[in-house]
Amino acid sequence: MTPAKNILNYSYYPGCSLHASAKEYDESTRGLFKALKIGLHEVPDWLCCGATPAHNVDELLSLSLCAKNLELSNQVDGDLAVACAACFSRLKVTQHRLAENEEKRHQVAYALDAPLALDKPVKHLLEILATDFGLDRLAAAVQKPLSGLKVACYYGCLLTRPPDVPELDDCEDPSIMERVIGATGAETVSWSHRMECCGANFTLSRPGVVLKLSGEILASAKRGGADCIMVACPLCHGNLDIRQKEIEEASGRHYGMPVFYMTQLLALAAGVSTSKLGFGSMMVSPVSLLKEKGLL
Amino acid sequence: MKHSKMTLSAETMNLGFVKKVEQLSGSSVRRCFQCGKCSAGCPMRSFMEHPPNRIVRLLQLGQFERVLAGRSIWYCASCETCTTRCPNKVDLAAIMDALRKLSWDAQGPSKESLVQLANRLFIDNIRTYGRQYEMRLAAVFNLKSGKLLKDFMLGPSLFTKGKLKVFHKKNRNIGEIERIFSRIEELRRKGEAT
Amino acid sequence: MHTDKVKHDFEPKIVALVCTWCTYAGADLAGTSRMQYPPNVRVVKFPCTGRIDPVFILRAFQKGADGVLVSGCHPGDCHYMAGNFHARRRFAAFRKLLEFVGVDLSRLQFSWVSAAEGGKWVEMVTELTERVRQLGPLTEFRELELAEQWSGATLTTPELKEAYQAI
Amino acid sequence: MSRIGVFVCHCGENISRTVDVEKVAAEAGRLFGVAYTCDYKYMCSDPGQNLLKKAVAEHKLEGIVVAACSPRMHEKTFRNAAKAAGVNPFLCEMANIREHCSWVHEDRDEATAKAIDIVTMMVERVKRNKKLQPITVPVTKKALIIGGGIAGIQSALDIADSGHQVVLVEREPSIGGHMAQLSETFPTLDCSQCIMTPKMVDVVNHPNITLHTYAEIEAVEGYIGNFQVKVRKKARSVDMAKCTGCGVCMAKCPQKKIPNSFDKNLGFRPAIYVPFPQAVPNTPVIDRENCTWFKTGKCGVCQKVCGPGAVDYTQEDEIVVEQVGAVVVATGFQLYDIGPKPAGSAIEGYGEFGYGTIPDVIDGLTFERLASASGPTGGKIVRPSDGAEPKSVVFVQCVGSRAREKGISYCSKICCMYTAKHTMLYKHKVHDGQAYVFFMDARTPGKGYDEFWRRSIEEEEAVYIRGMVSRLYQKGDKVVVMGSDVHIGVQVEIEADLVVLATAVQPREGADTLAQKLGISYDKYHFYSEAHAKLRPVECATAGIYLAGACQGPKDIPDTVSQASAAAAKVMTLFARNELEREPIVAKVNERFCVGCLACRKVCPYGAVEEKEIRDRSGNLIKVVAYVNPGVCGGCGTCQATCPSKSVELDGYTDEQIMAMIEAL
Ligand SMILES: Cc1cc2nc3c(=O)[nH]c(=O)nc-3n(C[C@H](O)[C@H](O)[C@H](O)COP(=O)(O)OP(=O)(O)OC[C@H]3O[C@@H](n4cnc5c(N)ncnc54)[C@H](O)[C@@H]3O)c2cc1C
Ligand SMILES: Cc1cc2nc3c(=O)[nH]c(=O)nc-3n(C[C@H](O)[C@H](O)[C@H](O)COP(=O)(O)OP(=O)(O)OC[C@H]3O[C@@H](n4cnc5c(N)ncnc54)[C@H](O)[C@@H]3O)c2cc1C
Ligand code: SF4
Ligand code: SF4
Ligand code: SF4
Ligand code: SF4
Ligand code: SF4
Ligand code: SF4
Ligand code: SF4
Ligand code: SF4
Repeated sequence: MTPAKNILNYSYYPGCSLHASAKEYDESTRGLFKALKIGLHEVPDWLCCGATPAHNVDELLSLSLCAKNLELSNQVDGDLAVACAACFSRLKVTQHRLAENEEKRHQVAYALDAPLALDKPVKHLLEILATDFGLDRLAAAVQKPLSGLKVACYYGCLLTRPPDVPELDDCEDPSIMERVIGATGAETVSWSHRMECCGANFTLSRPGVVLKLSGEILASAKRGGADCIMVACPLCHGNLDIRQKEIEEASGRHYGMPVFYMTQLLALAAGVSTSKLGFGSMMVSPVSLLKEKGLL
Repeated sequence: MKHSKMTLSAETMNLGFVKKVEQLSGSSVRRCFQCGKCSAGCPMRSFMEHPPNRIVRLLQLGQFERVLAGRSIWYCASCETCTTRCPNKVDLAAIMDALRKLSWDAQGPSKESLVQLANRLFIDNIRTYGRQYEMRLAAVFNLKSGKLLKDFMLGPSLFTKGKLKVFHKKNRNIGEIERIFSRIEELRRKGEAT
Repeated sequence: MHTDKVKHDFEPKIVALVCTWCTYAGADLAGTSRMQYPPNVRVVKFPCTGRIDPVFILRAFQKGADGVLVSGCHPGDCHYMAGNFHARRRFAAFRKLLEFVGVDLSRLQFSWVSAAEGGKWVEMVTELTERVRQLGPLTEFRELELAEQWSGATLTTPELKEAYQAI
Repeated sequence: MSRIGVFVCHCGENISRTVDVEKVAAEAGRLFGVAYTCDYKYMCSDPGQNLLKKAVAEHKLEGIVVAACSPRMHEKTFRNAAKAAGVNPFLCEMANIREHCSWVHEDRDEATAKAIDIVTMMVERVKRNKKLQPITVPVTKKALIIGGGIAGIQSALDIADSGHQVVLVEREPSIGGHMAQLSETFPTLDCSQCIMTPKMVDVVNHPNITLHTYAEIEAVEGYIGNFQVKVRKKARSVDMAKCTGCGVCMAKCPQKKIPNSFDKNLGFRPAIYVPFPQAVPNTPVIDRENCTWFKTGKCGVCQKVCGPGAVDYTQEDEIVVEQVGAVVVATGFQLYDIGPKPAGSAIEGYGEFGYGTIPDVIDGLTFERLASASGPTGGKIVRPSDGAEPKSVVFVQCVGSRAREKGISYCSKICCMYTAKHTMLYKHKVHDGQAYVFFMDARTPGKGYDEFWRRSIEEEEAVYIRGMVSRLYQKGDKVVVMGSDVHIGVQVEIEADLVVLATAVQPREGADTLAQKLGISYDKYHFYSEAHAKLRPVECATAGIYLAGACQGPKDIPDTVSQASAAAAKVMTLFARNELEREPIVAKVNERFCVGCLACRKVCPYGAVEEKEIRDRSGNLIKVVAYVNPGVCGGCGTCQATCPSKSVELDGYTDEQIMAMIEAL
């Protein structure tokens, strides 16, 4: 029997966080894609995309870093898969801005000292799963349906904005996360703060901001009747999971709301061994919830 | 300053500055008709002394000192809500970027030093390591901002969860990073970029 | 709207004096919308409430009506611009006189029903019918001769005299 | 009348489901005077109507009651059928047993009883109905247009083109109105003169138009189709028949320094003048107040130089009487003169703006004259004070308008747009100038209007500041503007070279007196009132009089022209007939009883009641009574309910008819 061939192949840009605070996102992504027979090949020696701080004060730097990464990604075949919503946004914005602004194109080319190679399609994991792979196939791959689990899908601000840049879904009323996780049989709740900002940018400098904004998000998810929150961005995760205890202390309200990366839940459903899903790394432990739902 | 009288004339309206902002952001400020939708949805509105619409309004009148004086631009989270919903396609998030850049360059008179510090460290990190190392970023930030105890409680638990790496691999593109930085600086020295 | 079919001891007679442009059309609308209301009302159509002489109201009470409804266009909507305005002034004076001759004013209802207010027409008629049903038949007035009451000779106060002049 | 037929309709099952139609017919048959009854499935169908006609013939019916749907549905149908059968249509009535009965009740017995009552009431009514004949009035197919602005011109041309005669009366020496004063016009910025002057020339050349300029309405009598109008043609002092328009007189007149009001006093004219070079007619008038001849009896230069001998100092006002069938009022507007409060005015002044004292504070129309290529500066924008080119111009919107407590609560509608236009015209002429606009709202609800306004900001770089200006004062050669930006919440101060006030649009001086002559109504500002704000926006309540343009309310040119053409269409509809036929539901006065108190005249909303003198054969006045002009009466019946002696009756709704219905209960 010949070894099963991958159905799809992608180059992979994990982004800084996935190698550190979001390592469970990275691990579960790899686990999931393997289970789904989707090839994922990390771009060697990729660089930081510059995230918010770079474009905040130096757009040219931000564009150059992203353009460099796009260039580097050409070393590996396949569209560029991106897990982090912020990296995804920066890479897409770069393609967009440079396509429409000749002056900036020249400046970036100068900074890189190379002709620009920006054409590789950049895709968020959600897009790959929902469109390239397909929801039917995803549903078919489910071994452990997540039925009974009430999930609040949190998009955050960057996944779908600004309007014609990411082109992932309707920018004000997206449903791609719900559709993807819905394929596992999970129940998605409807709630008000799906796209409100968590304050990511201020994690370091102004935690007070984060406590306020992320607190409102947790409260909204609770109101919506969710058991847990699902995110597709390490920055969101950082604020909602890592700071959840602080938020609870500051607000005097208890949430105990596990915050999953979408790939953690999908991999769980696809039967990937729970030891590879990094549940232990989460600050708010999901263990009792998953046990209660018969998923552990 | 905020409440002092504003005298308008060709001299007091720094429209050159506004042109620069428009150029950097790729967005018109004149298109704004002050509907306030940007401010209505801005998550950071309550932290800002000038709500986003007022920033645009001040720009329309060429009042850049008033814009840069406040800490508002540093409290923008770059969430793009304003840009997404503006009926006139005023790209406020990009305008905020442009303003921060101009304020940054001018060693701006901003009151918001902590955000600036975090940004600076972040960018320094990239320049030195090519990637972001959160542990180091946090540590240095705390050191420099004098907030030694800040996140003290969080640090150890993150650490035990394996979320903060102390050691990191050397990036083979590190030399290229440095060259990108210096070529950008060179462009600016030559006045070919802002 | 289904009213329970209770048989009442007393079925009042209601006369509605309405203008053709607004209220008559509003009552038509109630019909085309198949709304339901008590069958006690008999409609007399006028070009305009401006044409409605208070004497008609007296005559109706005298000839067996237990309640009278007068209704036309809303202020400002009069097909003839100001007819309903004059009518309003006239009726304001008339109410005083009516009270003087001993008619319970709750038997007389003035209102505005536009051509679009089928629902309001139904409400008006239903309410008035119900109210008059509670009050019972109007008997006292019926025996009196119109002329007697209406000579103006018996009016005592200057206020009433003035009202009499005004209508 | 004693031979009445009652026809009860089933309306398929719509009526017969709840009403026992056979019983209704049977009960009706018992009524005194009913000679025939029947019931039928669909009365309005052809067989139904034929049945009615046959019954009339067979049973010699004299009155008809159709118990069916609402009269609003089929009264016309059955009255026509009655007419065809030889019965006067007004002797046919409908008893509404569908909308008012079968559809609103469920209980069959109750509904049937009610239906019988309704039929009884109508039978009693029909017995007392009179044969009425439609009223006819002749129509004089000639229209009078008052006011020769774009509104009057458009109406005149439309009516004249349809082949009818038009008399156009204009107060000024030339037609053209405000549009002739404008430079370029929003929203397309085409030159006003270029589109206006050809139309003015068309008017003077049109074979169907009689033009009276320098003329006013003296008196109007009559009613729709039949007005007599007295027009006072003021003495021009120039014989229009002889004058060739050569202009020599104007060139030679020694009086050269009379402020030209057409140019908002920015320029000068002689005592013998045409208001502007493209004037129509191109015949000068002598301004007698300023002419040396008329002041001192000396001079006479113009008469001497006039080749054809057209100048005539002895000319006198002339009264012309015109017979017309319809009137279009198009007297337009004027701008509010925004100085200090005029004595006795209901409107507060605006002393804080210094208009009239600070020379560089002007109004919008003055700016139009400055910007106009044919204006006093040849289109160069300069300050009135020193002729310098203004580098900063502040425009202030809503001056006078929308200030309820100062006296005007309405929005003038055009100033947002013309201010935007002014900023553009200014920028086109003074490239390095800066325009500022203080505004409260931008009201631009027309096709392409908002885009036009945005262009003034986004492309012509006008700085719009939301907020009202508090005060203007002179400081050196600048005008200081004290305003505020309410978006930012700061006071704003600008030292301007020129300030332009967008002042309120008001009706013309004397609009009220003209209205009184015409017998039309007007609002508290003296704008003329339309008969219905939505459905009859170009008609006056007074039949035969129509409205066009800004005299009815502030309007821009597109709106004015639409309304003018609509008014013309109304006139042509009227002129399409030789006689007017109308429902004979009108009031009639019984002259024997009428005491002549004229209470009816006070309440009549149509002004239909007139005084009439009754004289004996030798001409001695016996008494004065009321007379209702059937051409004007709208048929509301208010007079009848008001008349203390019950001497006026509305045909079709007589006391007798109504009492009969009430008594049938
Ligand atoms: C500053 C300014 C700029 C404007 N710019 C624009 C623009 O760019 N685009 C646009 O669409 N609109 C513009 N308008 C509006 C435009 O002027 C009006 O819509 C238009 O002139 C109205 O025409 P009218 O015929 O109703 O009134 P008018 O132009 O006022 O004409 C009325 C005529 O009736 C005559 N008259 C008055 N009383 C009598 C009487 N008793 N007897 C006989 N004759 C009488 C007057 O002498 C006058 O000739 C502007 C207005 C202003 C003030
Ligand atoms: C919410 C709302 C509130 C409003 N309130 C007011 C108000 O308070 N006062 C006011 O003055 N105005 C009001 N308006 C505006 C008012 O409705 C319009 O001015 C008016 O209805 C326009 O009439 P119309 O005949 O031009 O168009 P419509 O009313 O749209 O009539 C057009 C007709 O043409 C028919 N039609 C379309 N295409 C074809 C075709 N190809 N062939 C044959 N027939 C066709 C349509 O079926 C329709 O019957 C309001 C409008 C809205 C939406
Ligand atoms: S949403 Fe856009 S138009 Fe509205 S105030 Fe903000 S920037 Fe201006
Ligand atoms: S991008 Fe900045 S200004 Fe805009 S909504 Fe977000 S936080 Fe507010
Ligand atoms: S006449 Fe009226 S009630 Fe009779 S069938 Fe016709 S629509 Fe119906
Ligand atoms: S009045 Fe005489 S001089 Fe004057 S324009 Fe007419 S023809 Fe010429
Ligand atoms: S008579 Fe009068 S109008 Fe004629 S030239 Fe002399 S001043 Fe002028
Ligand atoms: S049109 Fe504009 S400027 Fe004129 S009154 Fe109305 S709102 Fe004010
Ligand atoms: S109210 Fe009657 S009495 Fe008086 S004038 Fe009119 S018709 Fe004659
Ligand atoms: S019926 Fe009405 S319109 Fe006719 S005269 Fe009497 S009050 Fe005037």
